[in-house]
Amino acid sequence: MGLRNRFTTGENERAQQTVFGVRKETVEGIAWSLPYLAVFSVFLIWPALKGFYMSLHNWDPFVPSESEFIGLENYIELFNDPVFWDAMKGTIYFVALSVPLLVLLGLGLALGVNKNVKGKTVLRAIYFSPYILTVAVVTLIWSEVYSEGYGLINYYLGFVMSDPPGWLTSTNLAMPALAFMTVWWLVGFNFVIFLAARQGVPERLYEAARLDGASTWRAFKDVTLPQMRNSILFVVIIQFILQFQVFAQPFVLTSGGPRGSTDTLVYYLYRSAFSQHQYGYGAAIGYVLVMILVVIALINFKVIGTND
Amino acid sequence: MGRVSIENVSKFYDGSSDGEGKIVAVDDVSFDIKDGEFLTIVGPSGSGKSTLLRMVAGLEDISEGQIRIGDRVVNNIQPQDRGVAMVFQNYALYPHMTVRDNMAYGLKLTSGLSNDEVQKRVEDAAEMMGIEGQLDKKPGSLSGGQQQRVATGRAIVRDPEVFLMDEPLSNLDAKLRAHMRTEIQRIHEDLGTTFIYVTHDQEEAMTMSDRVAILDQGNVQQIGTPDEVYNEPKNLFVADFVGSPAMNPFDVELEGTTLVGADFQYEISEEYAERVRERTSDGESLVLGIRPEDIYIADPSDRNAIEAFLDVLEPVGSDNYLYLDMAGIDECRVRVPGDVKPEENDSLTISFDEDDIHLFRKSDGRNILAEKREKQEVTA
Amino acid sequence: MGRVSIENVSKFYDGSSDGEGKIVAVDDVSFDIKDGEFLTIVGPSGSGKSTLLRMVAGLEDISEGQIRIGDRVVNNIQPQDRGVAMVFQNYALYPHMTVRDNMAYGLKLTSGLSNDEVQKRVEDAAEMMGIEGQLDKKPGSLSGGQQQRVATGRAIVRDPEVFLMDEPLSNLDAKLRAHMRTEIQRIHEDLGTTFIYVTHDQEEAMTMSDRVAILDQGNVQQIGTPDEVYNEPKNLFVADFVGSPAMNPFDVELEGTTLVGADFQYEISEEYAERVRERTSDGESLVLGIRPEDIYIADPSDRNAIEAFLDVLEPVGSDNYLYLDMAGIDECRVRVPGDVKPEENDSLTISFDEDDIHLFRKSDGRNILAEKREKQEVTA
Amino acid sequence: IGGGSSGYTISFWELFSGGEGPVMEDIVQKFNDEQPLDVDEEVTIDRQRTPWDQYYNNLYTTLAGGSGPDLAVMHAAYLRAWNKTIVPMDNYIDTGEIEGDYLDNHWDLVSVEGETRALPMDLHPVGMYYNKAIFEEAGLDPESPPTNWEEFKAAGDAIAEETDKWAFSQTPYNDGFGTWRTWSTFVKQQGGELFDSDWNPTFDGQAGQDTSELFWNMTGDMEWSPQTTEADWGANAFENGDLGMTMNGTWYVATLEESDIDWGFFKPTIAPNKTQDQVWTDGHTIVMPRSQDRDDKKSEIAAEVAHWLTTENPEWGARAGHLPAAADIRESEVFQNASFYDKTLSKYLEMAEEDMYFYHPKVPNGDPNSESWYQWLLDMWGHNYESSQEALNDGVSMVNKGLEE
Amino acid sequence: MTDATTEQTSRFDDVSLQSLGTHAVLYGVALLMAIPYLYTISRSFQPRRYLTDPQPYWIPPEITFDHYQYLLTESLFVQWTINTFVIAGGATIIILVIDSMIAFSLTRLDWPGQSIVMGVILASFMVPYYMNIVPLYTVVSDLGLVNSYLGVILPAVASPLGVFLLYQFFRDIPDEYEEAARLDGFSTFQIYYRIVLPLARPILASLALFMFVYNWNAFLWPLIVLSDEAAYTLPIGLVNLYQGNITTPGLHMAVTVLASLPLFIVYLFFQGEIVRAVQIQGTGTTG
Ligand SMILES: Nc1ncnc2c1ncn2[C@@H]1O[C@H](COP(=O)(O)OP(=O)(O)OP(=O)(O)O)[C@@H](O)[C@H]1O
Ligand SMILES: Nc1ncnc2c1ncn2[C@@H]1O[C@H](COP(=O)(O)OP(=O)(O)OP(=O)(O)O)[C@@H](O)[C@H]1O
Ligand SMILES: [Mg+2]
Ligand SMILES: [Mg+2]
Repeated sequence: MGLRNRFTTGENERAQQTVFGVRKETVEGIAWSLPYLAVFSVFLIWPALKGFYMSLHNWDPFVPSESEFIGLENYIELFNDPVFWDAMKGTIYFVALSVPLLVLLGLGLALGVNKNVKGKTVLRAIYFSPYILTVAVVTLIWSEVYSEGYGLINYYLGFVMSDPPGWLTSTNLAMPALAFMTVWWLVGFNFVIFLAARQGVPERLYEAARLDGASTWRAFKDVTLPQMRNSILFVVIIQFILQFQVFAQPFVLTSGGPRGSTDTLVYYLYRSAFSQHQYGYGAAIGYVLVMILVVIALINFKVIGTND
Repeated sequence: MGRVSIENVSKFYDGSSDGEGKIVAVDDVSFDIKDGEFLTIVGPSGSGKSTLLRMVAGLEDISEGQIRIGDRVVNNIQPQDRGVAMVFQNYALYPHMTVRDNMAYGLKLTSGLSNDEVQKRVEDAAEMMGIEGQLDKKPGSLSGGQQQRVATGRAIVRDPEVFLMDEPLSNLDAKLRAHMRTEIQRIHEDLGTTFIYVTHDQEEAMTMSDRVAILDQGNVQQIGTPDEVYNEPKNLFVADFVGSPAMNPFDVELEGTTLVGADFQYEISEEYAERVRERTSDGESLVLGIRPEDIYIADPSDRNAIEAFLDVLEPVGSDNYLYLDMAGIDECRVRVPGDVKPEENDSLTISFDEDDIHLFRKSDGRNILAEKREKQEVTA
Repeated sequence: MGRVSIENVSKFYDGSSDGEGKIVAVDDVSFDIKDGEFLTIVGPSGSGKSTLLRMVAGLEDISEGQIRIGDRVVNNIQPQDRGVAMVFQNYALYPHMTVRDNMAYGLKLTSGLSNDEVQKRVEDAAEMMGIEGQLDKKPGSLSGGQQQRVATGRAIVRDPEVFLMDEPLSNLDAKLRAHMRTEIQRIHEDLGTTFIYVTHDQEEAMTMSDRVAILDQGNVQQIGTPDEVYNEPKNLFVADFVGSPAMNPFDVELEGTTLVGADFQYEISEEYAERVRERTSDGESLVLGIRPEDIYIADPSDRNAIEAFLDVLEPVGSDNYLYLDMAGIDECRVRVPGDVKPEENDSLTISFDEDDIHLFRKSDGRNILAEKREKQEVTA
Repeated sequence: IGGGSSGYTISFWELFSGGEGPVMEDIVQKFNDEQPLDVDEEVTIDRQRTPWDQYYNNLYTTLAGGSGPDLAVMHAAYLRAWNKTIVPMDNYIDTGEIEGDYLDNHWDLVSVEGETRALPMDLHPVGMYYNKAIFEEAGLDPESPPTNWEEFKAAGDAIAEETDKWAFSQTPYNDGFGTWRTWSTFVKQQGGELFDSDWNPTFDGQAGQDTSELFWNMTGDMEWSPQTTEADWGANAFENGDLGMTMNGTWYVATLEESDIDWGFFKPTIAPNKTQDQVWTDGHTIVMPRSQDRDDKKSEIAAEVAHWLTTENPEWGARAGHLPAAADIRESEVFQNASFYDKTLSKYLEMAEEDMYFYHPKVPNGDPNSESWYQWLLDMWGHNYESSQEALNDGVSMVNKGLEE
Repeated sequence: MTDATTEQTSRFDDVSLQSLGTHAVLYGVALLMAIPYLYTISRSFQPRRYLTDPQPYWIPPEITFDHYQYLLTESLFVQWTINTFVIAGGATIIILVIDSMIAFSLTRLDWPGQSIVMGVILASFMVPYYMNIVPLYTVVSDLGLVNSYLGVILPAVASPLGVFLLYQFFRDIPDEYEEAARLDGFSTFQIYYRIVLPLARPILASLALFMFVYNWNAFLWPLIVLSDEAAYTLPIGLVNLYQGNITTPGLHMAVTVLASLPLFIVYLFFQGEIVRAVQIQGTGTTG
């Protein structure tokens, strides 16, 4: 332990011991970070970088070192690939159906429950409960609800219309059906966030607004919304990110069908890499996905997060 | 017209989960606030101050009784139509609006004023509060004192008949609080409007108000000018609550013309004793109250000299506070000028004047002599 | 040995993001704390009080200079080995441990004491602090005052040579604060250990301490007994900081034997004038300081009577504070007894005694006469 | 990883579920108990099952990672495309000596480009299953099922018109690949070709167009089946007695044996304008995946194990319903005593003997069982296209894309 | 006066009508949301012949436990449950340990480069999980972790969410606790173990439950990494039962109920903690 010059200057630190001339706290700090950093680098950062590398190659899974470097060819091929564009369209359609509903329904329920209703805890428990189900269970349950011949919906629809539609087998209805199921599954997540955010708005602001003569609507517009802005921003961004990566619902329920109407980007990525063994191509789809999400996040920040 | 009448007003809350029935937050309170008066409602935490104020504001329903502002019964009138403006303890500024928008918001919504007129009034109020330079900032970037000014300015803009303020200064530090105190008084003087001001700080109440209403457990204990409540506290609660350090209370009984306490005896005049006897039964337990500043260091030979032992001396520059132990159980706080400095752990002799004595009935805490005076007034 | 020497100690922080270079939090400070002394470090926010204390504790590196505790230089000694114990503003009680564990934990870890001995010491300290009944509760279930006691108890248990306290009372309400003040004084008396106590409240500093060190911007402005700093403030900062309401400052110049201010003239004695002249150059700008309680209401015919106009009267029960406007620009605070009650918005005449005057050099704020006395002391 | 004095553990991946899974489980158990190989060391088979939806994905990725098993079940159709993942059996076993243990057509199945890439286990062709009760209800003779298109058409129409049941489902699973089995059978019977010699899809020729038109009509004007793409629609309907006929593989018996319906079977050589008797089949084989860590000795033992698995287990036919590859199994009692021998096995055997089977194409690239190759057929069945021709065009481009890889 | 009274009654009516409407909507939505559950549970007890009847039976005309019995005895359900438990539990424990360690290091210790590390961790939030699966698979495969518990657990552990939540919480723990502890002679480990962890218990509990639920439910990654049916987790196994060649709706419903049961029990007891973990994310992250 080296004797330190006792007239050191300019640091913000505590009285310190040293190990081989390095501050003990530095050694400790790094040591304590290491376990996570190791896992983090190997299983998150490294793959992220490697993915980009792979996307520039005609990846040979058997002898990766001999993969042919093809530059941006995977990306070029991607942009000329009709299946990719169908998957992209499907994804965007799914996001457009599910995200607004997820956000608005979550917000509506939260504002409703925040009111003086009886049985708040019961309501919260029910709204949130589907969120803890695995997607596999969700799809199993809903396949019984949606089934064309034996489904719950069509049985009752049968009383009012002669030929109820196949919810999962019609090219027009399949994606909305998946989106609706997803809203059922995930709306609780948004709901509890919005509820917490709403409860975090100080009641006194509403009292001030009442004294200022604000109507319920004005109070909502001028107090509630701005106060919940950060949470809304969070929820919108997170839902964009999550729903853009929709996979299991079409994978389990529709295999992307009928006629590709429920194909999505991640499902296509999965098929490209793990069923058609085009790893480089799959990695390229992944990178395109990141780009899209970054752009969406930026747009959201611009639109919702106008200041600070 | 900024006259406010509170007539037999009560407020009940549903007892919480334990189902213990109603909580009585305000209990059959009646008093009037004159036009232009600065009335302070003061009392310990939970005494119902905020509830009472919020009923005036219309933020809380009135369970019983009625409240008039000017000549209107306002029980069923919406808050924004009552002609009141309120300043909250934590200001309740809209954090996402600029100071200007905060101040203009209410006017824009409820008055038919043109935008220019609104801006004019906002700027006038801002100037009055000295926050012209802050108008385009967000509240979050202002200091506590500036926020307080904005909150007050927001109330001024609305040009109300009655200002309501609920502990508007309690988030500020001591120096700033003292400063804002005079500022608010100045505004009251300038505007000449009725102010109802809630605080738990008796010093604030005493220094700022025309009259003080002292609340405890939902009941008005006393209402009067600062002088009255200080010098003629109606009961032990008021006596203890007002003044700092608090009045010294000693348990005594009147025997002949002597007040006999645990550790001392105090001779009173025959007239005084007579007045006390008139209002009490024989041998009734009394409480003698004497303020720290009314006690002086006396000659041991004085008639009513009391032996005491100096435990701690606290200098506060201009004054010294003495903490005395009397012979047995009683303790006693004394305030003496800064140049009087007895030795700690020494004995000394103290006394006080008959005129400064306050005498309370032990059973109900009522001030015997104030009561009497009141009686006389009534008969007169 | 609980003597603490602070020798040319400085503390620099890296300037934050703006890269403005170093922040000097403590600037070449030197003083000694005697064994068993109660020394208070007082000053406005950001003056470096906490930093200085934390350097003594070892929680902060010493950038320059050295600190001794007893005879050891502690610069490179670990906090737990310095023989100090600290009480924090928010108590820093471990919320998940019982009071007992909170108090015992440090001892168990660092001392070789047996479990029984540790328990014994904990119980002794608890008894001393009157929290025997709370030992098995969690801090969260205690009142603020009790938590404060536990924090102090935890320090006592460690039996340190020096107690360090950083604003230990500032989270308590006024009444409790006053009470705990006397409590801490009692403990100091009982233990006889050195206490270094940090506060921003000059009243606390004045009432509790043997000596007070007044800090501003990392520099010691004055160090002395409460009496000294109150009666002989070394400079305008100290004069303004100590005492409440603060001293009244008036810009004056000495002309002959007259102190000429903007709104008044004050005749002083020849000797006094002589002393002033010795220490100042001709026509130098001076500041006359006079404490509110040293001003009295005088007869208009008095020699040094000053005309003033009563703006606001603030009664605080025992006293009245008068806010006066003088003829022109000067304002003036006066404290008079509670029974002196001039009418607001009336004229009156005030005066003060020559002996009560403090006189400062305008340019550097130094007290001219105190300086002189100091000089004399040194030569003596 | 095996070797050493303690013996060998041969890891073996398979994909069998439903009726087949337990049979394979028992066979492996038997091997481990009986130690039938003529070697000194103890040999243990370590069986790992992956459901078949995931099987080829996982097998491929694992093989690519270099950590594959010693033996794996593989459909014969993969033996060309996945060449680089496997070691030919010739390397470790004298194929000339064992060739005679297998039936000729099975041996053909595993011989690709001059190598014996696997040992054959079985063939699992498709046939037609029907519900006798519905036949009766429709006024048909349940004991004399259709033998040609006219009879088949008449039976289907009768069911569609006379009963409130559905007539026919192209595959009970209502998936693309299942539809392909039936569809390609029909195409071949009409003289169509599926691929040319360069592996370009040619199934959109006249036969392909006609068959597509027929399938289009079955869910259209003929009203033999609803226009649904709902998974397992046919399986549910057949089991519930709502469906008259469906086409499926040998393995279907295991499921049907457990259900309550009275079912029958007939040869699917009933396409219209039939020019030849052709029935789709593929076969399970056992391959030896490439591995860096496996020594020759172990590889030889693994080959022995594969040989044993494919030749010594008549249960594979008797219980799982397949046509075993081993030459003598067909004569074995176990096989002939299978409860459904008369119903299905004997007829499947006849078709084998008459050489009616054509193999699922062993494409040179891609995953020939992948759903994405055949999705268009299902969408055609469900009328998710404007016309059958549109679907067929789409099909050619999808298969082309799948072949690209 | 009369004016006032009418005003009062009308306002009263307004309020109660509105409140009635709110109640109706909220409970209506709740009922709609619960219907799939109720239907599923009911069907899991129905014999096959009612299940294939197009008419739904809400109350089973006849109750059978066959489906459950089959699952528990004839399928790998129990094995899958154990796998899931090991994976979700293992991931959760490792996450708690190493995330709290690094969060502690980043907030309570002072070392050069820590802000860069935190910056990288924050930035990694922008990496969509699924984007990484292809390269991640090759990494896991190179490490020989395919088809192993660790192959599922370690990538889950790499998620920055826990670090982020704990970082925020630890940062807000007053310095004084730590300083008091240093004066008491605590070592760094003791400060972490004796002070910071106990203080963070509520959030650790929330994080643990959230991570447990999250990893219990993970779908795509286990699907890719686990190839052995016997190594499957419940979500993957479930889908396989479904996609197997036998269609047995009763089984599906029963497996749905059984697979969700453990989580529902956890949910029933720790709803608050799980919800809080979500709420911290939503009101803390962007705030
Ligand atoms: N919404 C409520 N529901 C139930 N009880 C309430 C409610 N609001 C206040 N109370 C109760 O009414 C009493 C008076 O409360 P109030 O807030 O008026 O006191 P206060 O004098 O303003 O106290 P403080 O000085 O702490 O602000 C208290 O006992 C309080 O518990
Ligand atoms: N860690 C730090 N980094 C940079 N500057 C600091 C740090 N700690 C304190 N300072 C600066 O040092 C100066 C002295 O701070 P210190 O906390 O000692 O003041 P204080 O007198 O205790 O104030 P208060 O009464 O508000 O507690 C201030 O200007 C402060 O901004
Ligand atoms: Mg209040
Ligand atoms: Mg400080």
